[in-house]
Amino acid sequence: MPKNKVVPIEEAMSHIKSGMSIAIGGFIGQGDPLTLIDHLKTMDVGDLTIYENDAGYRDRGQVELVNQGKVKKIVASHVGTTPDIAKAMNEGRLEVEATPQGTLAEMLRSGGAGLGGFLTPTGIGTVAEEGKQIIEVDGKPYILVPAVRCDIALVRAHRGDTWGNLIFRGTSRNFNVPAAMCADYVIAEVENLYTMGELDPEAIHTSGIFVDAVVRANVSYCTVREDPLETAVRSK
Amino acid sequence: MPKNKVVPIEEAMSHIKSGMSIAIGGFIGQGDPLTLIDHLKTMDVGDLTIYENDAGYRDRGQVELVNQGKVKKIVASHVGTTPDIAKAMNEGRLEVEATPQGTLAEMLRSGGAGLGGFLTPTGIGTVAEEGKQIIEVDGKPYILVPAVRCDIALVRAHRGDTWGNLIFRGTSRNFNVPAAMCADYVIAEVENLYTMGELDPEAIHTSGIFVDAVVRANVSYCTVREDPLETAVRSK
Amino acid sequence: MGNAKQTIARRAGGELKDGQIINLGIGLPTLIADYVPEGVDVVIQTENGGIGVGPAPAPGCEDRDRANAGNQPITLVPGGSYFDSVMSFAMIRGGHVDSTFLGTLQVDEEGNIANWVVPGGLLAGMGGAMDLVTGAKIVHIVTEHCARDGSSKLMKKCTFPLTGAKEADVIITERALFRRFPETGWILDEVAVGYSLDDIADCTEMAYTVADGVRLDAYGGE
Amino acid sequence: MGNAKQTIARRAGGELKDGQIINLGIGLPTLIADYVPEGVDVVIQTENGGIGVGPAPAPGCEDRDRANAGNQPITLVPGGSYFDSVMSFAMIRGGHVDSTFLGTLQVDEEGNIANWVVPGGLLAGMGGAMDLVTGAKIVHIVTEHCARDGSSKLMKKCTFPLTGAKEADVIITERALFRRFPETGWILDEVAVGYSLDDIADCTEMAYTVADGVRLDAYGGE
Repeated sequence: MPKNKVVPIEEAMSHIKSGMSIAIGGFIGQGDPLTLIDHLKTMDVGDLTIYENDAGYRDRGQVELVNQGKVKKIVASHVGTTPDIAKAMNEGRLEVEATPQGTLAEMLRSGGAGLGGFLTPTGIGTVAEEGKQIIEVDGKPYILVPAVRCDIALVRAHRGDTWGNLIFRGTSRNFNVPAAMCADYVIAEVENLYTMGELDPEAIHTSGIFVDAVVRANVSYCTVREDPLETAVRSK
Repeated sequence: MPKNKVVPIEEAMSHIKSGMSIAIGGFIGQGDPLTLIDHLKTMDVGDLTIYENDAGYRDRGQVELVNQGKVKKIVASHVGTTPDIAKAMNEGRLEVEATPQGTLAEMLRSGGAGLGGFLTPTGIGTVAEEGKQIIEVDGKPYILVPAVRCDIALVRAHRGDTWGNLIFRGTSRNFNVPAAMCADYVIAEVENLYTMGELDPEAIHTSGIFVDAVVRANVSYCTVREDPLETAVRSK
Repeated sequence: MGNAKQTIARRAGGELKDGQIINLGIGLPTLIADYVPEGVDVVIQTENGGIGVGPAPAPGCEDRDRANAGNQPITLVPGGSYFDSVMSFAMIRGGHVDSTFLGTLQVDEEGNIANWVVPGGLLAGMGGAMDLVTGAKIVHIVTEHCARDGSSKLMKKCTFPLTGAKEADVIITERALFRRFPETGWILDEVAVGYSLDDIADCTEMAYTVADGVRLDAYGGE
Repeated sequence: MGNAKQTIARRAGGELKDGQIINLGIGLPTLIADYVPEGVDVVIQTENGGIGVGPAPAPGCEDRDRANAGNQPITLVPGGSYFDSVMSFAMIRGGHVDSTFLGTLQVDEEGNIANWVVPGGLLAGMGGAMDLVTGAKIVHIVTEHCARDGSSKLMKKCTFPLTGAKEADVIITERALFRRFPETGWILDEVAVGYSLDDIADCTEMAYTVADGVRLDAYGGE
């Protein structure tokens, strides 16, 4: 029987240390792991490198960590939805590495899948080529993009079981799937927690094999609350 | 509204011509598209190159096409479950290119995802290196595997809708997913056909975006028959 | 006639073919969904993870987990589905999206597109645009013909960092429609009602050829 | 004591740690599932697309869509799930599987493994074995000590085409258990009851060091 990975948020988050790399799921607020980010705001860590699609939405999300001075570098496809990021960059407080969205998703997935990297046609003839090796296959040029492994991943799921099987909802799936694959320690906040066997084994989006710790999402961040059955696990 | 792609099997299969490359889903009988293979047996085509995990199970599946002399080459991870394949190889009637299972799955997926290829550590120091470029990333050697695009893909699904959204069942999902991504013309045989909107949009394994034609699976190959609602489409 | 953006979106809608899979960029391109011609069914993919995007939800029915790449609430039509970002860009990069419609800062004679950053300006990032122009079978640039300072956005050579090299296939402005073919370069196919061939020549910096059968007074005159 | 295969499977079961994700090869390794020690919970991944493999179904309850990589019918325990081959090998290659147990034709001093083809013999193919030995954190080789002709399978250098280079971490035969560390090479840790250190030396071609605390009369004597 798979193990119960539900732990207090303090215990899960204590794996995060200064200088680490963190992959964060979500897409401008859709599926952002806000419970975990809120907790990270209370922690005394810094010098973080974050891989994510964006920095949150308006003044909410990863941008809050940047404003606290915890973040050294962001690797993202787009930070235009969080005006404070531009300010932090201009003031030299933050480095941002802009990466095409599909390339970023594939970088994390490749790291999680044990690949060394992949060849993408995206960005040929643009700045995305800079510092990258170009390799021809069948006469067509591709950019060799190295895979990325992170120390930590933070994700949010609509449903999860105690082993860390995750089901996302709607467009909140996005970067939560590759983020959950690519890290040595993966923390999932789940909006609705189930015991093992309650989720359809044909419909799991992220297998518990990738997840190390499961915590409950803050109720105020839950989009749809399901009737929580009174099980031993869920009443913890 | 997405289009209805349900067509007679003759129409779908008429896209297959001699000399083409075909990706076939399934794993030693689990999810093999036997309805489409049966139809292919009746067609006057040859010189085919097939990408698949295996050649079927015992005397059933793709091995039947080999015995008919239709297949020039098989790229597979394992053909040991179909004794006739060894015979065809020994008699010089068939070329088999053995490829690690994970590499094969990733080759097809990469082709479908528009990548030029990927770097895998699998097979370093073995014959899998032969004829391949070795690339180091962070001091570790990887084999550069070019992506594969096929002319045709044949897959089988447990459930499908008329646009070609597919849901597989159990371990029959296997190579059906990457096969359905990598080809210019993708034919899906579905065991249980639904109208659009009847399948859960959160639980689709293969989006209809990848599928070109939907045909009904032969009833005798259906593992679980669901009560077919009498809708206009399904009574066709 | 409405304003320039509506004019562009309406003409762009006329480019849609029945059964196509399309992706609409943020801003002006999103308006194209309102101009899908009668009898044409298209399937809209949104790169943050949905296909079969339908009408906006009724007020009060918005759902934080159902939105497009611009964070606007969406619904799905029957047959639509959700997926993750890896799968989304497998679709896009893999050529499974027939057509993308994107705004731009600049587009040039070679079909180069620059739409993600102004040198010295604030960095936002390219989002999914680089993958979209690389992967979509047809890349439609939908843009006002000139920048705010009156200079042509249809340039000899882009001066801003590129989004994609030689990827633009069609340019639709409020004044004209151009199509690019490898052998010919840009062909002027249509001139909108209210503009002359000379008007277009005056406000277009990039080289182009006027089509033999160029359509004048185009874009529907009503 | 049962036959050699059961002896090997039972000792291999003793290697399992609570909470591990394991993958069992076809044949002998599959038997290990019967020897998971009391109080140890492991999660079995099958590379054709399942995790949380449980007991075989009751006779008559087999299902063609629920089988392992050897086509034997399976069930899943609560919490198990299904996935496709791409995801399965992302798990395996990505190091998410803790341990794999594989049979072999040959294994050698450097930890090279040859288990997929005999030169001049019929080609079957490597299946998922190359990915498994590359990706799993610990590679257990479970094999009879000697081939049918009496020659040692634990060789100086593999002569058959390799499955993986320097990937073997543990060898478990019916006679002995060896562990390999980068600095030391193979260490003989246990000698099964009924064999002496000399017996092992006689039937082992590869070089190894006898552990200071080597356990004799091991493998449980009952």
